[in-house]
Amino acid sequence: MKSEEIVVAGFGGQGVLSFGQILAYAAMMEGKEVSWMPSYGPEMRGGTANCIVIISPTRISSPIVTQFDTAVVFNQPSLDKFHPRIKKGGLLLYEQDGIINPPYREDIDILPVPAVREAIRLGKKQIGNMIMMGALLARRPLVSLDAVLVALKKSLPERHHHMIPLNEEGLRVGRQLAEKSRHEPSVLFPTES
Amino acid sequence: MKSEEIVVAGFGGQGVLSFGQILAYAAMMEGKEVSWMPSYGPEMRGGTANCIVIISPTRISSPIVTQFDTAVVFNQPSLDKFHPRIKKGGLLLYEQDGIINPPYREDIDILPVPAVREAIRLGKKQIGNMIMMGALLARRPLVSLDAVLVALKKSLPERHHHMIPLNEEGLRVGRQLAEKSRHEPSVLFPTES
Amino acid sequence: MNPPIAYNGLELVYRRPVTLTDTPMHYCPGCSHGVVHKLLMEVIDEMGIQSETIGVAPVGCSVFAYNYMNIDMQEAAHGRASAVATGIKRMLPHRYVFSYQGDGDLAAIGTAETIHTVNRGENILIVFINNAIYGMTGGQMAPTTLPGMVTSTTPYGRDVATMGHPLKITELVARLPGAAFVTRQAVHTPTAVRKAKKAIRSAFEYQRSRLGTSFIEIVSNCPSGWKMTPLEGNEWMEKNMFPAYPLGDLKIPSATKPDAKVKEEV
Amino acid sequence: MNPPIAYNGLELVYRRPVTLTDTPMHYCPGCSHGVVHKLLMEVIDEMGIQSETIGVAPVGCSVFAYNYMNIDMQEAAHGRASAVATGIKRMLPHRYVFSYQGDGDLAAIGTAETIHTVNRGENILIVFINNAIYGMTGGQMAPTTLPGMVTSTTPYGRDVATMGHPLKITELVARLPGAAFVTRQAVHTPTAVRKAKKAIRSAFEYQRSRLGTSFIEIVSNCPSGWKMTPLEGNEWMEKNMFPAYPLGDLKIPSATKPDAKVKEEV
Amino acid sequence: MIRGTIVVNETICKGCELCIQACPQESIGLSDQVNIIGYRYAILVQDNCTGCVNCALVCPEAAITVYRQSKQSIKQKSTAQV
Amino acid sequence: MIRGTIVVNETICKGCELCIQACPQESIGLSDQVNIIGYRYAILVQDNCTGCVNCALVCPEAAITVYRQSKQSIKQKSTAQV
Amino acid sequence: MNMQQSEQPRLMKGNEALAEAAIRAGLQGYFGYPITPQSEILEYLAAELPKRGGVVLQAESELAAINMIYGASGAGARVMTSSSSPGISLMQEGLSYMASAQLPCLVVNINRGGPGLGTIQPSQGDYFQATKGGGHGDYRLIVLAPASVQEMADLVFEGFRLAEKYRNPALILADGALGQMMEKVVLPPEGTLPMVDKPWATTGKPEWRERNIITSLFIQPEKMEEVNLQLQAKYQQLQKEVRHEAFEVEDADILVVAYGLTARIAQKAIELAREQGLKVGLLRPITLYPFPSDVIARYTRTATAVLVVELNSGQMVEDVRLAVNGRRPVHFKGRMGGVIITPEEILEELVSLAKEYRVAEEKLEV
Amino acid sequence: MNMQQSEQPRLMKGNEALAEAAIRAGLQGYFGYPITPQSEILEYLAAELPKRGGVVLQAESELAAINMIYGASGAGARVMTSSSSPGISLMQEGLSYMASAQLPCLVVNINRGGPGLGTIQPSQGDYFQATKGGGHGDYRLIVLAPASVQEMADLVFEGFRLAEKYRNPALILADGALGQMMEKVVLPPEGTLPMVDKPWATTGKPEWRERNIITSLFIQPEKMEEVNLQLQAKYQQLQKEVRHEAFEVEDADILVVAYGLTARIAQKAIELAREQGLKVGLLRPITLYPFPSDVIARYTRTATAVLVVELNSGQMVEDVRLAVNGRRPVHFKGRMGGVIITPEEILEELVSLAKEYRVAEEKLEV
Ligand SMILES: Cc1ncc(C[n+]2csc(CCOP(=O)(O)OP(=O)(O)O)c2C)c(N)n1
Ligand SMILES: Cc1ncc(C[n+]2csc(CCOP(=O)(O)OP(=O)(O)O)c2C)c(N)n1
Ligand code: SF4
Ligand code: SF4
Ligand code: SF4
Ligand code: SF4
Repeated sequence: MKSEEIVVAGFGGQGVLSFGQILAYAAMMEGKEVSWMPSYGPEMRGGTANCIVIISPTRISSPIVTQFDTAVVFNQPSLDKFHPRIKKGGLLLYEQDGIINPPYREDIDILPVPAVREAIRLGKKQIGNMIMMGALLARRPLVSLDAVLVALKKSLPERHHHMIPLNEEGLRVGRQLAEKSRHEPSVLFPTES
Repeated sequence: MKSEEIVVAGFGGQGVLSFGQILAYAAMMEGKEVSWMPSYGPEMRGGTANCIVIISPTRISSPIVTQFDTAVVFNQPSLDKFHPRIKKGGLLLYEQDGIINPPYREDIDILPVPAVREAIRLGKKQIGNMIMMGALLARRPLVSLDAVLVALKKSLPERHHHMIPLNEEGLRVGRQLAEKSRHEPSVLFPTES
Repeated sequence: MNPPIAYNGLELVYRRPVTLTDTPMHYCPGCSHGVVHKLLMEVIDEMGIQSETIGVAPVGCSVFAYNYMNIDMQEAAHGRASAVATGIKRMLPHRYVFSYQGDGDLAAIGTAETIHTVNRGENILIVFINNAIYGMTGGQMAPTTLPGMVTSTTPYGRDVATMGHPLKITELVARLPGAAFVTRQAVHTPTAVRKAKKAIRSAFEYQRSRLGTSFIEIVSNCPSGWKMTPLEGNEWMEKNMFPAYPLGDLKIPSATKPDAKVKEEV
Repeated sequence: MNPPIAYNGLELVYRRPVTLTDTPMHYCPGCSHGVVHKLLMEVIDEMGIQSETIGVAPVGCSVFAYNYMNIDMQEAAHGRASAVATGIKRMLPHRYVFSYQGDGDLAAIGTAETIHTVNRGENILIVFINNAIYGMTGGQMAPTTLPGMVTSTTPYGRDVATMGHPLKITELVARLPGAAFVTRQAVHTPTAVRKAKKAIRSAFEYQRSRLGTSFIEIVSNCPSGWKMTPLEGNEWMEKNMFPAYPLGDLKIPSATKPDAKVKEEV
Repeated sequence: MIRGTIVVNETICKGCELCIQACPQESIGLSDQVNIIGYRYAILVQDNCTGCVNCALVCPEAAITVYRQSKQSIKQKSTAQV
Repeated sequence: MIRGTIVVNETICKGCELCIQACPQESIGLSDQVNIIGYRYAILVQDNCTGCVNCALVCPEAAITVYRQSKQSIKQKSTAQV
Repeated sequence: MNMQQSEQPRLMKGNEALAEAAIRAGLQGYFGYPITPQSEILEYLAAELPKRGGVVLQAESELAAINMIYGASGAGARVMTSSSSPGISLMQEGLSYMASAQLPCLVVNINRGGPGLGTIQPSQGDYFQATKGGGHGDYRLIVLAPASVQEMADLVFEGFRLAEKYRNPALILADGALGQMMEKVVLPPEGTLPMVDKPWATTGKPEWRERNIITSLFIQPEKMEEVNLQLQAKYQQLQKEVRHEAFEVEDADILVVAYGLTARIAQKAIELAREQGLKVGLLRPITLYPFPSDVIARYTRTATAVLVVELNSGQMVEDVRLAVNGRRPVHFKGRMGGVIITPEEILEELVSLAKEYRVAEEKLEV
Repeated sequence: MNMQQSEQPRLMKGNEALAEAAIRAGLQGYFGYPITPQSEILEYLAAELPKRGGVVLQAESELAAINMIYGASGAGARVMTSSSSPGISLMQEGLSYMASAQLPCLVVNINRGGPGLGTIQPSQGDYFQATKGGGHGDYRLIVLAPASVQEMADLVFEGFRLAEKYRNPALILADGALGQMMEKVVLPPEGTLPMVDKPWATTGKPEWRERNIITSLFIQPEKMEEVNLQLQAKYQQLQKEVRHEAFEVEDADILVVAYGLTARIAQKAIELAREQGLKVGLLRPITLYPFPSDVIARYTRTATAVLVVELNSGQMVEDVRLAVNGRRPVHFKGRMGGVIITPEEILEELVSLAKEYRVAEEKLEV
């Protein structure tokens, strides 16, 4: 597996940073080299937040890159900002809700995900991110679902552990959404690497 | 004339700094290169004050030297401190009043001056320093008396100018004291250089 | 961009002050900074002193104030805004000068500059935004943080035994002879906003009359730092901040020479 | 060197404190610094706490205090003595810690450290020597310099309009919750000296009882800076300093747990 | 009743709801849509605005412009009613 | 009258005269000689010192040691006088 | 020891790893003031250190913090403070005082882009300030430059060890990215850094010893010069503590010298260059002071040219030039103001240098 | 002009000559805090400047002073502050801000012996701080080094000129002796340094122009890098302002490089050496930044060896080595902590170097 450079971006409250952390932690547990680099500082004031996650079989040189294999975005400004920075042949996942001008590039794999809508349907807005995660892993089997769940446990405070099953459900839903999307389905089962 | 390196030292209030300034100013007016370097800082707190005056026909390299051609001292601590730092064949003038252990060196020209006593006799304690100056110039004709008087005028605030004649008197007395001192008399009239 | 002065038969009664630039502000939703910026620019509009006023921005969330205020401005080092303002005022005594500072900036690292600027009675206005927290750096304890209040550097709440009590710098400042006008205001309700604006207006007029330092504390919210919604924040502020920092004038000029020329509100 | 305890039939009633070293002090004749040094060491002698006390010297004429006080001492950067004392006390909470500072050190460059140290209620003693001038550097204006007073940086007298009024930092400090004991004393007469010593003694006892910060201002003379004889200086001090800096307690501990073990005066 | 209205600059509104609370007429609410910077924004939800300016005063973004019936038109109306 | 006396460490005395002013008995004066550090120093000029300690208290150099008649010796004396 | 084995790798921010490592290294007192991008250090310690027997105090300023450190260190404690560029500038007087009074402490500078308020993005612009002494007078700090979250933790131990061994402030200089990024880290075990005794500390003077005095005032020039000679001798001693990492240097035609994150990026570039058949190697100073001059001199005997890469306008390059002393051309490539250089940029530079010096030409023709 | 002729030579302290010169150079605002050995500057200005239309304010600290200077300079005024080593350390953050915001001002450092509180005696220990940037980030100060009371006055004009021309803080670095000593000085006439207009100054925004903003905050790295590139370009420009003085360098076998008072002492040593037949010359940098590297490189083509003399542990010697770049051996002789080196010490060094490099041997046999 080659190294994967991912950006996760959205508004402050949307949990993009922990999305990236869960991904990185899961990968670390599977023996990969990982780095997680958040955007920080006053641009966060009422602005967007993002983090760069790099997953690699070998030592990572710089945690900060400007071109990405994969972008997971949760709002319009982030879409506009990172859409052009995706490498040719790369992957773009985005939350459909609140996107006015959708992406246009032909040379990348684009997957809109109605995560918020689905989450509300499932009755817990919070699991939207896991739906997104499920969709991502369907397209890019970077880590196993099990690893993600362990990571999730780690990141959730005890009192929220009862929500793990619901999140598991979210991951599954996400995967399904990815599968029935117009693009050719990719590997369905998590890599064992 | 070779360059002359002089130290003037005494207690804070004894006017040693202005003694040095008058000397330097007078020399400057006679076209010499001069430098005046005071001791400064907290060692002045309740301690001794001194200044180094260098008079030279050529540019002066360092205003700070550790060996002196001439030392003019006004108290015991200064005598003890600078007595050993006088160059062989150099000159030591000191105020007699308050000196418990007089200097002993054989290889320098030593001239005790009862300036305070004489000043009190003349009725103005303040002119003690000019008596000292007169004695100094008798031994070392560094500058003319006229130059000293001009310098004095410069340094004295207007309201004290009436004291100039008295100081002139002091200079003369000092010169006399120097002359009738046990040592072989040196040049009596000021140099015109 | 000027709004139409009439809108289907109705006339314009309130508009965004012209001296406030069109740049959208970067503050969090509901943050008091925006309101205070607005009031300052309204007063400058009304007094017509845009060309005579120089502002000093602090280091804090309002570090970008100069992006929003369409006047000459300087951005000062953290805590030194009042020293910078002093430097400006001493060189341009006929200009209106104000500094705009947060509680960390003014009451922690800048304590010495604050005290001495006011003690010298520098003829400037100091606007002090007290939100009881370090907003910009992510919600650390401020000198004005309330006892027991949880911040990122007081995870177990501010312990007055080891971290001291909230510092009421405004009360200290009010005791300094150089202080001409010292008041504590808020901007969480229309009434409060009206009062706060009046205070700012007076401060500029006192400066014109060379009365000394005006010091206006605005007890503010920091929804992000407090981890509350703006409405929750305002409520919490009334319940907890106001008792500790009671609103009102702490010092008003003995002899004020108020200025005749006062424009009508638009 | 210990004096004989009896001297032709008379017995020893006063001696130089043993914790004061034999090194002659460098202060100018009649300077208050010497008296205050002496009192501090007397109290340490009487309480028998030489081995438990750590002092902090400032930058100022008393920078050499550690040459005269035979206790562990640290010499702090100009204005930072109270921060240094804080560092020591936080690491050694069972030690007695005091800082000794001049008006320039404590009330000018060190203002922020002074205010915040007291506001935190650091359990230390701050001795504040107010001689209304910068002695060590040769008599420049201090924050406490009186209006109209001539110094080397106010050749035409302190002009309050441009240089501000004397800063009464002790009054400010007294308002801080962290302050346990705040008093203003002098050492120009035997009675004053006795009072001042009592204040110092109490401060150390309050520190033992962990009551918070004790702050003792000593209104002092600076014959050299003032260009007066010591006697003239004391007279001038009574006439001019005391009205501006009235002697007496500004704040005394509400609940003091006084310590039983109090030694007899020698 | 005095007629008034507000115009909200919805591109800069951050949906803080301070105006909603400040409005004595309960004329203001939030949109369902989010704007370009991701916030639901203030909109008039009732046509009973009196142009009291309260909302505009508390708005941190200075996003609200307020219009009101002119004084004389009010007078006219009232006289008319007589 | 209670008998006392003082011993002045004349090598460190700076002749500030504070003790002279502090002495209620006017027992102290300055020497004509200056000491090694250049100051005229305090000396007893009358034999009427009561050992009241005032001079020592105000001395900035802590140069003064004070001695006084012991309490009982005072008692003895007074009784003797009866 | 077995703690070590029991220790699982964690995913941690550099700032947090450093803070946790400090606790495990026996930190007794921390005094600091918030500033991005290093506030996590204060925040982490505020939550953890008190529980584990240490003292944390949020100071009113960096100025107060460094002087509290002065007092606490003088009292014999193992102490630390941390800040970022502007805050470190405010500590310069205090650091000069501590170096002069010979007080050990650990200072952390999570370097952001300057000058002025600048940007909060990563930078190496404070190299001069750290290594030449930003404060007044002749003194040096011991300067350590981590290149990974793992080293952020490890070098804390080294920092305390050196600071206390030489009675001199030590400084960890790391760019903002190293503070903010998360990486795998295996934390060093607790209790591996024994407390050293400090007979000089002001802990209260017992009968049996002279009083201890912590001071930097030596009014007599002769005495002050003595102190300075002591310091200089100490800095000589320090030379033996030089640490560096070498990567593919043996056969290198071009030697790259870089530290911190930049070194990692350079290493990536070197891997790419090697793929193109260029003989390039990396020398990474871990101690910036003492500086590995001899090592660099040694390796440059074989190399044709040297390339120094920094996130500044060229600061360490001066020390490299001094080490190379004209024997080889020394080139510089840098980015400033918080911009991170990419492996590609460095590769480009390497390729053109290879051309310029005609090394491995044939390969380049391909 | 006739003022010049009318001007009599005076006997003045360096500090006072500098202060009077500043007034004649059009000083509008001075903000400072007392410290030995430079308090006379504040004292002189407090007495004179207000009479002559300027503002003097004794700040509560050096920290306040440098930030008042920031504001005053940003308001378009010609401003100055002065201090000595510890006080200058407290100004480092402010200086970094001013360099970044491109604000002109003149800062005077009457250098005393450090580190720490140190001694108040003369020193050159702050060379690194002055020339490499004691503050954070990539910036430089314009640094001028007077060697006489006359130059203390003259370089004030040069300092203001350069500071305003390049919108950068300028610093006069002089040891304590130059500040305290009295020498003959002919003061430069008033009004020879015209006011430059400062369209960037915050004087109040008129209708007809955009608002002016003085800031050093550029949160976007790309923007911050731009600013840095501007600064670097400016520093390149500065190279053409290099000033130095050469003494008997043409035929010199040994080139002595020294600045300030040390250069005068070295000159004396050189005179003595020449009497002994040694071919020795002196290169005195007057601008320490920009540093006369080219000049030194040029003269060292002919010389056999170089001797750098400083009142510190060896700071400028690094810049000399960088200039010489290994072509010639560079030796160092220094004293520290306020001790003044003597001509004899330098002479001794010169003689032994002459022996070592077998220059002018026959003469030495005599
Ligand atoms: C010298 C220095 N220290 C610390 C910082 C980091 N810093 C930036 S803003 C700030 C405090 C902000 O709090 P406050 O002043 O209350 O303003 P707010 O953000 O709450 O409006 C701090 C500590 C800095 N930029 N410079
Ligand atoms: C940072 C710094 N600034 C200035 C000085 C110079 N300085 C030494 S003592 C002093 C003030 C002394 O006055 P004060 O604190 O009142 O003590 P006093 O000498 O009167 O007892 C100053 C300004 C210094 N040493 N360090
Ligand atoms: S962090 Fe607080 S102070 Fe800063 S913008 Fe947000 S709400 Fe306002
Ligand atoms: S200068 Fe003043 S404070 Fe300093 S020792 Fe002399 S009298 Fe005391
Ligand atoms: S107050 Fe302003 S920002 Fe807040 S919701 Fe209303 S219009 Fe929007
Ligand atoms: S008080 Fe002390 S120092 Fe002063 S004269 Fe008397 S004995 Fe001497």
